[in-house]
Amino acid sequence: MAGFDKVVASYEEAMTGLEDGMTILAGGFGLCGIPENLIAEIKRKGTRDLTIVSNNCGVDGFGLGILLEDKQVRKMVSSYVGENALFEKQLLNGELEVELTPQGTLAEKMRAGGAGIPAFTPQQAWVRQLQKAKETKEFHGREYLLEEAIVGDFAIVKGWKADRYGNVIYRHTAQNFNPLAATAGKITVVEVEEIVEVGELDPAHIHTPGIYVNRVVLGTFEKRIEKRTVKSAE
Amino acid sequence: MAGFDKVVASYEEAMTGLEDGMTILAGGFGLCGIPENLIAEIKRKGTRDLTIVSNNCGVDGFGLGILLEDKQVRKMVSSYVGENALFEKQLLNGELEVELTPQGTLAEKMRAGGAGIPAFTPQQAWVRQLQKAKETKEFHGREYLLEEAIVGDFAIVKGWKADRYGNVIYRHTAQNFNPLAATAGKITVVEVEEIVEVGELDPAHIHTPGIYVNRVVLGTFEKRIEKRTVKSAE
Amino acid sequence: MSLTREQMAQRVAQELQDGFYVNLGIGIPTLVANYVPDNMEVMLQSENGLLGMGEFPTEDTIDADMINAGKQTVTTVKGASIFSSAESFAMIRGGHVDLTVLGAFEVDVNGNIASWMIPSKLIKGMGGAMDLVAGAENIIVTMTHASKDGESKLLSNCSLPLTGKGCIKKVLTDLAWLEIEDGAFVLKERAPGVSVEDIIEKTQGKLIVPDHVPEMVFA
Amino acid sequence: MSLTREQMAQRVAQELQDGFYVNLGIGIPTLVANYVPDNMEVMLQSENGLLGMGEFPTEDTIDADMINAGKQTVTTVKGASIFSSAESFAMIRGGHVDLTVLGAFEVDVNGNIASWMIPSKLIKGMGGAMDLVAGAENIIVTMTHASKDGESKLLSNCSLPLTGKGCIKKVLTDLAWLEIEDGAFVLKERAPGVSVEDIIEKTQGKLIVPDHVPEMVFA
Repeated sequence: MAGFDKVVASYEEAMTGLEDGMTILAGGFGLCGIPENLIAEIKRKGTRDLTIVSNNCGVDGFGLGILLEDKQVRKMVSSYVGENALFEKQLLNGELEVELTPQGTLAEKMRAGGAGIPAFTPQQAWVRQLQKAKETKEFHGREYLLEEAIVGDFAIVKGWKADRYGNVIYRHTAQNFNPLAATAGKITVVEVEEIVEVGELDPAHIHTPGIYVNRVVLGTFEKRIEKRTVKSAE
Repeated sequence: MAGFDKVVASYEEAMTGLEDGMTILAGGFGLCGIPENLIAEIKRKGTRDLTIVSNNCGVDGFGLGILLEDKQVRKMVSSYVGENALFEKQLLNGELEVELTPQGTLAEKMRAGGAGIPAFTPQQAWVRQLQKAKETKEFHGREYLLEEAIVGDFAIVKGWKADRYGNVIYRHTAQNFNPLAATAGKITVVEVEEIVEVGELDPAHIHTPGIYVNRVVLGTFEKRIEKRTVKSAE
Repeated sequence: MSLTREQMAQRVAQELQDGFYVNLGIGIPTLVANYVPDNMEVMLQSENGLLGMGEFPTEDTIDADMINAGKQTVTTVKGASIFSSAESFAMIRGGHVDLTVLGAFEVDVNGNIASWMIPSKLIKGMGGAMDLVAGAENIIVTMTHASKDGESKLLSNCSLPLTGKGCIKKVLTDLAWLEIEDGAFVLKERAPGVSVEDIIEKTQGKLIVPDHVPEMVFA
Repeated sequence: MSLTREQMAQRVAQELQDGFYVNLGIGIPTLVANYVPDNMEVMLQSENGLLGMGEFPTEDTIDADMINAGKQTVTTVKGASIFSSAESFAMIRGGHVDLTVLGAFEVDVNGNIASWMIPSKLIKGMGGAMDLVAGAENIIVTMTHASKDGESKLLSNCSLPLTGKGCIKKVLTDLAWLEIEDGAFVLKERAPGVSVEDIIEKTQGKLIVPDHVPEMVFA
């Protein structure tokens, strides 16, 4: 069983091999389902010149936002980066590059990267306004952009429960980009709230089969809420 | 709730609107997880000149094979069609056309059809030997075929349990092509073994969200086994 | 009188049909959920990966792992499903959502919409808006008819970078309900007490005014 | 003596490594599962949508809904997962499977493989074979060295329509273990009792024979 045992003992071990200049795919949407301790480990490690592919870039002081503090990030590939003053400052200073990508295209780029599909056509061609001279193709009378897949040197993922084989399930909408990032990392690291016995997860309920996962690490999570909305008392 | 109640009372109602010349996407792999009663209803109905997209074409006398008996099928789009003498005869007679498509490409064509992605590049270009002059693109030093998505006028799907909203789960490997076909039918019909109360299926376990499903019908199933293999007594 | 935000939501809710799958954008669109008629049900899709969004939780049931695309804490209704963002945009891009309601900075007579970026201000990103307008057959834009400075948002040509091209057919402003047909806005209804002249004055793009323009009716 | 089917499976099993995800084709490759060494574990992927295939069921536990890609009734091992065929081929195409073992009609010195179609006979289809050989970095082909008529299956150029192009590096026949390097088969091991001359005679494509060609060793 040793060969399938993906559990590592520490966050340091979980991120072994991460080097300056690498590309990291990160799960999460807003602050929901983000690999918060793996991000903290990257900050601790001080790795620089990173390209990070993530729907958002956290907020000032939490999530991916903390990697901006020491200028570890060279480039963000994201759909929405509007919650972060430090981000704005570094972008305007030219210290940070951003490649804006529509959310659905970003999700599909990760999936395609994991699935060995080098390119696909998710968006109509006028979206080209955003992009540098991408190629277009006509289908059914409309021009589409040919978009390329994304793969990461690392994928950092937040799961709910995993077994030692790396089978993972996500909790509620903390699923979001996590299973997509998980497929597309050369090294995929998943941090989870609970490690369960092999066989405990129903084969039909597994969101990320262990074949995609290289390392599993157990953590505790702050799970900060970005917009706390509650029902008014009735 | 009436607006989300997808349950229909009969197989006749389930296949209302099917007309000669239409394209049908069918779930199933071999005889596993095939919509056997929906296929029988198409035979009863006598609809002709059909294009059927399905990994296989059943066997003589069961599954999609029964649609060959009255020559209802004009064309099959499949990856493997080797279990059917009548199929072979009609193919050699020129009464039936077949478009062979690698299994992974076929699966992805259905997914792309449901996901509004007109084209993608799943296969290297030399596969062109199979195909009529498809376009190719180079990525990472290799030529890839540009494959187009498939959509069906109908999708016929075999589920295990569904609720009235059309949320579906599949049982074991009877999942196969079913959730893919389900996304890509203009009218998607799912036959199931059990209809459960809305809310009974865990939101995180649903394989096919009801948004893809138009009709649900309750059936009983023969579930014929194609290759019965058992462990020798020990 | 121009419509309140609540009235705008109420008017949009009149376009709902029983059994509709609906994606509601941030702001006024979100309020539409409060005005679903009693005799019908709709399911709300949230593009982060939720079909069947429910109301806000109580303080007791709040859960950081259950949010909507606006990053608000929410609940689920019975019959909900939860999935990845790729599956969510498969639904959206594949045209499976029946109605999308979203805000905008500008709309023009060709059905173009600008809603995500104002150059010279910071670019925050388009999020899911481009996918949403590309995938939907049926979109309602909600916005004020004119900016605070009185400049019309219903234009001959959008001046800002587009979110979607040729995809908008219905616009609800605080003054009017309009549909876009053949390169013009057609004035279908006016807010109670708002004159046709006032709407003409605040509409920069070509506007077709039928002989009779009824006032909106609220239940 | 040429290898039996069981010996061929046994020899392939020596290439397994602890923790390998493996896809086994129909026929001899399937038998490899019986020879996994005691000190290691592999997980078997079946392309219809199963990772963690187990042994055949008993008469009591047989289930029509639990089959492998050969359409045989099977079971699952602990830690298995089940998914759609699209997800299954995402694994395969994306290069996540560590080893693929499959049969063939022909292999040539350029690493081409023909395994799915014999023109003039009926075309049954390629199933998942094309995806499997395209996605795998590590493929072992198992087949008899020559046809029943004595014609070599290790060729300069495949004569049949291809399943994969330039993707094969390792071939196990009933006579020999060969690797494909720089446009030639390299004879690495011979079956016990089979002479180098016999292998030379039955190999049509360019064959490189090292000074010493050890016999295969079976535990």
